[in-house]
Amino acid sequence: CGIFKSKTNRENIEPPTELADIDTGVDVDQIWSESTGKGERQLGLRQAVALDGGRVFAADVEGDLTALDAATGRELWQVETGLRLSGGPGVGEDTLVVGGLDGTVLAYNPDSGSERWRAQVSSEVITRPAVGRGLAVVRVNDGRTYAFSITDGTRRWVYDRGLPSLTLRGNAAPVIAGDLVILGYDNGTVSAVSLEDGSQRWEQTISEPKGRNELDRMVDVDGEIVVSGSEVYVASFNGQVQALDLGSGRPLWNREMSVYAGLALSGDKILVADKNANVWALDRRTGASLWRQDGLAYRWLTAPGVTDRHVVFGDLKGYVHWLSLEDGSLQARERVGRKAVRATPQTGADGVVYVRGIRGKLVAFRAGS
Amino acid sequence: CKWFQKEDPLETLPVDQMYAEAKSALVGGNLGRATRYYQRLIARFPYGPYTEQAQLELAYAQHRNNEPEDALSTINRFIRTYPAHDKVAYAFYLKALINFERGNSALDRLVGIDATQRDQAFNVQSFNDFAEVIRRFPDTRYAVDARQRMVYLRNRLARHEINVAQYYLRRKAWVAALKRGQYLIEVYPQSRYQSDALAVMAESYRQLGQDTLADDTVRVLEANDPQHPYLTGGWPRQGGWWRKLLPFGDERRGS
Amino acid sequence: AQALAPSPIRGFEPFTVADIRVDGLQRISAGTVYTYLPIERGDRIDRSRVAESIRALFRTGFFNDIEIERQGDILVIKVSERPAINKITLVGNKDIKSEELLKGLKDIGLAEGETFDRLQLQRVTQELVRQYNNRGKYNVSISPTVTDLDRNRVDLTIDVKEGKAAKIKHINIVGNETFSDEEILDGWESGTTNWLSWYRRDDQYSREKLSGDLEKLNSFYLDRGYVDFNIDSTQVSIGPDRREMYLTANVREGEVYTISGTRISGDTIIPVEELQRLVLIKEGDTFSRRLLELTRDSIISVLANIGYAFAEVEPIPEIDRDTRTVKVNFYVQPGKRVYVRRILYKGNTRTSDEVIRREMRQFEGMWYSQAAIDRSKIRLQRLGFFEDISIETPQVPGSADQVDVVISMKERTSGSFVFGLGYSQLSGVITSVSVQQNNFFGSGDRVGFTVQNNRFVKRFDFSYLDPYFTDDGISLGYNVIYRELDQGQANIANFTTDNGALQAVFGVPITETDTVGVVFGIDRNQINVIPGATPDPFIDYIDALGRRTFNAWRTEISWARDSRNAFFNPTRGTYQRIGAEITLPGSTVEYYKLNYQFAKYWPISRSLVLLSAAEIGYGDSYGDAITRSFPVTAENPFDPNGPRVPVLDDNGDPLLRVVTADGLPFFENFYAGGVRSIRGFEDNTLGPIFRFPGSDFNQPLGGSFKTTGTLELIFPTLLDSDTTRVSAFLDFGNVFADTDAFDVGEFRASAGVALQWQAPIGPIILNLSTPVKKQDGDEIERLQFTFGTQF
Amino acid sequence: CGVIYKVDVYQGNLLRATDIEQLKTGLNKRQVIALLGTPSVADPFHQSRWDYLATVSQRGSKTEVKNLVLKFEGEQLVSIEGDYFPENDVELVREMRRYGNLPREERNRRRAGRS
Repeated sequence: CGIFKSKTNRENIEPPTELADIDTGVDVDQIWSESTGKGERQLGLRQAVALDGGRVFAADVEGDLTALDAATGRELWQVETGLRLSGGPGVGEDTLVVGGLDGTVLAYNPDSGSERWRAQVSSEVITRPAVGRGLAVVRVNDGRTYAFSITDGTRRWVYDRGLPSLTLRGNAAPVIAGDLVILGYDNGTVSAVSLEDGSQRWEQTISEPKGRNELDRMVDVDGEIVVSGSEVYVASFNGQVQALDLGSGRPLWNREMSVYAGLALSGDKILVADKNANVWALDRRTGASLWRQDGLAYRWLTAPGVTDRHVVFGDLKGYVHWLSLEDGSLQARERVGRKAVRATPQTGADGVVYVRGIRGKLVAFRAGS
Repeated sequence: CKWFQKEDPLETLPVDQMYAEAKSALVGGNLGRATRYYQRLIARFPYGPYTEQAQLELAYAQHRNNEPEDALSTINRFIRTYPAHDKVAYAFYLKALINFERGNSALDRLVGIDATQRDQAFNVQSFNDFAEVIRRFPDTRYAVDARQRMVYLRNRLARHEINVAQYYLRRKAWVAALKRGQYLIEVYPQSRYQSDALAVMAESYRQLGQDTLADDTVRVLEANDPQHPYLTGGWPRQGGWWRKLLPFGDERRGS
Repeated sequence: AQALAPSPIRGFEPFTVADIRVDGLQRISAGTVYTYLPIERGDRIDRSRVAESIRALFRTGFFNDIEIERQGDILVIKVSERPAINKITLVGNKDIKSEELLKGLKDIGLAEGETFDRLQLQRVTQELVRQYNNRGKYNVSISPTVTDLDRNRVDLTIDVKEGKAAKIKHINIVGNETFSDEEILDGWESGTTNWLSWYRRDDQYSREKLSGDLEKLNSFYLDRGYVDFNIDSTQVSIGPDRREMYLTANVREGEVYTISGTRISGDTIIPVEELQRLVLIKEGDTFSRRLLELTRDSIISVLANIGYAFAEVEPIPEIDRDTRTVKVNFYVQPGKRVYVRRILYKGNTRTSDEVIRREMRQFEGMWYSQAAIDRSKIRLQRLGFFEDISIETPQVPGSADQVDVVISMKERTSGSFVFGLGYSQLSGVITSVSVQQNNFFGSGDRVGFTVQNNRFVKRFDFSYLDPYFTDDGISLGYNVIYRELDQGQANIANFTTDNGALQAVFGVPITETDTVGVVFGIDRNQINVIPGATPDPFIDYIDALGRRTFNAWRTEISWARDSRNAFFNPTRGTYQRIGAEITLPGSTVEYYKLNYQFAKYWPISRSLVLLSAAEIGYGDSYGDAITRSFPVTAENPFDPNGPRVPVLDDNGDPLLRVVTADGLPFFENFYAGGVRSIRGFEDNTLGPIFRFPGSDFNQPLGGSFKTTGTLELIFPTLLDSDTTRVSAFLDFGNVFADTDAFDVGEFRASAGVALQWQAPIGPIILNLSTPVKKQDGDEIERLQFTFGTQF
Repeated sequence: CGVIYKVDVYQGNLLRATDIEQLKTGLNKRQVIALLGTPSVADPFHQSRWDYLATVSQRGSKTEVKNLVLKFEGEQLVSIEGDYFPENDVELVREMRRYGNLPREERNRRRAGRS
């Protein structure tokens, strides 16, 4: 009777949930849409755009670095670097920093697009550099983190951590808070490093590897890290969501959950999508769950983007979903392209959300009230 | 989809009928059918008197059906599961017999192939298995037969050494021939080819011009086997050149 | 007495066992338990002896649970047997075949009829997951289900959901300034998905492939002078859905170094100058690890060829960072001179020991010679009796300078056996018995006999050859041939030949690779020509000679040099043969035929070999030409059925038809075209054609001068079996009436692909080709095949 | 006739002059083995005699034999007689080049035997 068996799921992974249509939702209008180069393609970079001073900056692996006006999408300037840009860009203190697959780090003047300096690191840069207090902090795929002066690119310090033999694709973007830099690592730990000299202030293990083979033992902290006030919010794969005290790294609360894309904070809610793409809202003080939305299960969601009233996710088929911040109900759905959205949706002024597909198409949306 | 599978007797017969079916197939020479029935009997009825007997007879059926590997694995499982079985002596004996057959198949003898010219691995294995039979069950009829077969095997292995020694004699590789002779004397004492080995050594020493060693070896040969043809100059016996022109010409006769 | 309640063994003092009773036995007999139980009647036992017994009984693997109690002086052993496995079914496994899985389970002890142990099942599941992970299938899920049956039996079903293999999406080399990623990744086994991935599966990640590739990365740089090259770190990461793999290698190239000089030190056995010639790198060259290793290997080979089997040569680089130069010192440690004690063969269940030993160049009692052993391996491979041959040289226990040589081989059917039905382009349906054995019952003799008759061939052949009539390899054999052949059916002109031949064959080796062959034979050949069907030149030839039967006694002297390294699929070496066949004076027609064959195998890479081959044949008569003349007669118009009337030429003399018989007799002509000559053209149809006026039926005449050649690209590793060969070829050439008619413009050529398979029943050849250079009227044949021995 | 190709047959020990110089009576058996290696002929019926024997027959020529006979009393070497082939390794290398070597990877596990 074998032949009558339905075609077994050859992929042997859960198929993405079918999308039900939304009846009582909110309408979303697409303000503008531009194609910014070829995008990140299938290199697992989660390469988001950067917003700064009314401008949107986008880089792609073909080497184009483009600045657009946030409101209209008009191109302000474009530089063809000829380098495969894969990390960022990150903008801050009037400096734009972007890293490439060939280990080159480039700094530009965000207004004119003129190159300021260029430096070399030991491996590919696949996450957004952070800029603060005159330094550009660049996390590199081989576990090292470099700090360069934003004026002339001289190297100030290097912080190095060992990596397990098999890791989850992706690195956590460094987050600068005061005089500290918060770094998430592939061995399931978070460390706080002095921005000044790179010395380690504290290190906290988020989850221990367990299981028999390399795959089950992956506990990467690769997703977005949020720092607000004196709390640091972190999530790890095959591990948990945890709140830590910024000063000492002491854990405040934790919730058992496996997360790969990271979390976001809006008001008193921590928003996170777990490995099976169930969306959770947790109370930022206690970690208790406020609501849960599993209508998008197994759609391999991005890290959440938040506006004052909505939480925004991209998924594997290029759809963008708006969920209500209050109760997590599905409010709206748009589509950026046929291919996946992997970069975290970025929120600009007045609630405009900028979503970029892996083929490089960038769309600005504003959801109605 | 159970409905279109006809009632398969292999799956439904009670144990005694299964055994009777298998036994009659074995006796009747239908070895494939016997093997199938024995296997399903063992699987369906994992314990009971029939099962132990079935496992023994399965090994025998597989052996007769020219499936030496399966027969060996069945007999080994029998020995491991029923070490204290009253017929375990026969099991060890059958194990040695299986390898014995592989080393000296009837077809070779029929066509006159000199099996000692071929790979001796099975003979060595069979020799050790028979030694095990004698060690474990010294006073059974199997040990008596085992002893005789071991003598036969020792001669076969010795004959292999002599064949190679004579080849090296012909190729004038005297040290090689001499060493093969020494090996035979040390490893296969009292074999029928012991005096041939001495003859090889004497001839090699002679050719190497080491007369003292040659004479001493001849003296040992005279003591052991005075009528050996080497002493009267008629050894090694070269077949006529014309015999090499016939398809089976150059296979040396005799076991 | 009232049965005492069994008290648990734990808290009691030692006692002497009067009797032992075992409860709960089903399949296992009490006798078996006693055999494994370390306690007998009359033993004094305490708690430790009991614990030891429980462990011993568990080790048998028969029992799930064992309890030992005491009833008075009787030791009671309570056991519950593990169930036996009734049936094992595997569902959903595709990548790993069921037999392989069942065999793996059997090795672990899980087989039908065996005892079933749940712990083993867990171990098996993990092992299967590990095996699938190694094949890059990270999404595999293995779910075993155990269903209990009566009589303490279980059925075991293992449901495998393999999922798809993880695909490599990204390989990034960081830090390579001088060479681009493409140049470096060229030779790698792993690669990102490309159009060939469906076949090469190079985008499927596996740890072994990656470590092999990283080694290639290392040699890529070290072979180009980058002494300081270093792979700082490599990262392997996987997507959250376990279906994409990302590989990154971070390298530091360092600078290019050149050689500042070389030195050979240590105990070199032979004068240093002799070894100096082998050094491939000299002052000024860029450093190259490959050349360093080749130098080391050739020095080791020279020493290993004269007894130093364990010679070691260590290339010690002295690096000068400032001048960026390297001075290499080859430090030689010869070790002891080693001797071969015994040479043993494994796996020759059919081939006799002597047939193998006579090919050996290494003797027992002789110093170890790597060259002799390598040469012996090639000679064994050229016999065509064995599929693969591996040689090991284990050290003799207890002796520092003696080794044995153990050669294990896997025999193959060498020859062919076609019985009854056979089909060939040439001879249509063949009803025949044909046996051709190159290793007749393992004796190494070549025996062949053919009894056959069909539409156009009546044939009886017997051939026998003993390649080692003498121990030095002088071969002796004989052939008995009787054939009635209708050439017309073989696409050759219309005439039939009946011939019988008796030949004696000798072969004398004159060097390691050269052999001189002598064939001496007598034969009788009767030619029947059919006027009006047989081409005129043939009829004229027969008329000129005035006879149809040709008796001859002939001899052929040949010299052949063969350095190919295997019988079926050689990948290296050349083969040349020049033969001169001559019918001796006194034969009906005195002629000679020269034949030169040449084939050279160029090993281009592990998976590509180029074969260039050519064949030249030329024949001519050496006796004087015979001419005869016949008066031309015609029908008497007045008396049609009366005697014919001579025809007169214009000056009144009787018209004469003069015919001469000269040159190579037509029935000995060379032909070209066909499966074994120029593929793509019908058998024997190339060369001069005769056509009766008014008919369009071509009759090939063949010729006395034949020149054919071929260029063939062979892919030995495409189908990884030693008995098949796939190749792409370009055949060219033609047959000419004689040397003056030779004209390259007349050459025909065709290109195509060919498959040769050495099947148990004999060689099967299939080729598909299209003519490249042809002329209209050629008989084209795109698809050609033969199986069974070629006639 | 001489044209027929006959394979070279070498047998027995190849000794080196430097080793022979260090050979002197009084050495024990272990020292002799360390110096000259295992004797090619150690006749079972002559326990106290070792023959470092060597034979050479090139291309079917008549076999030339040389034998260095060592005699022992108990463990002690007492007599050294006979001679040995002088070193001709260079010539042997040329002889062996005729057979040629297989490239390393084609040779499979040649060195598997090294302990």
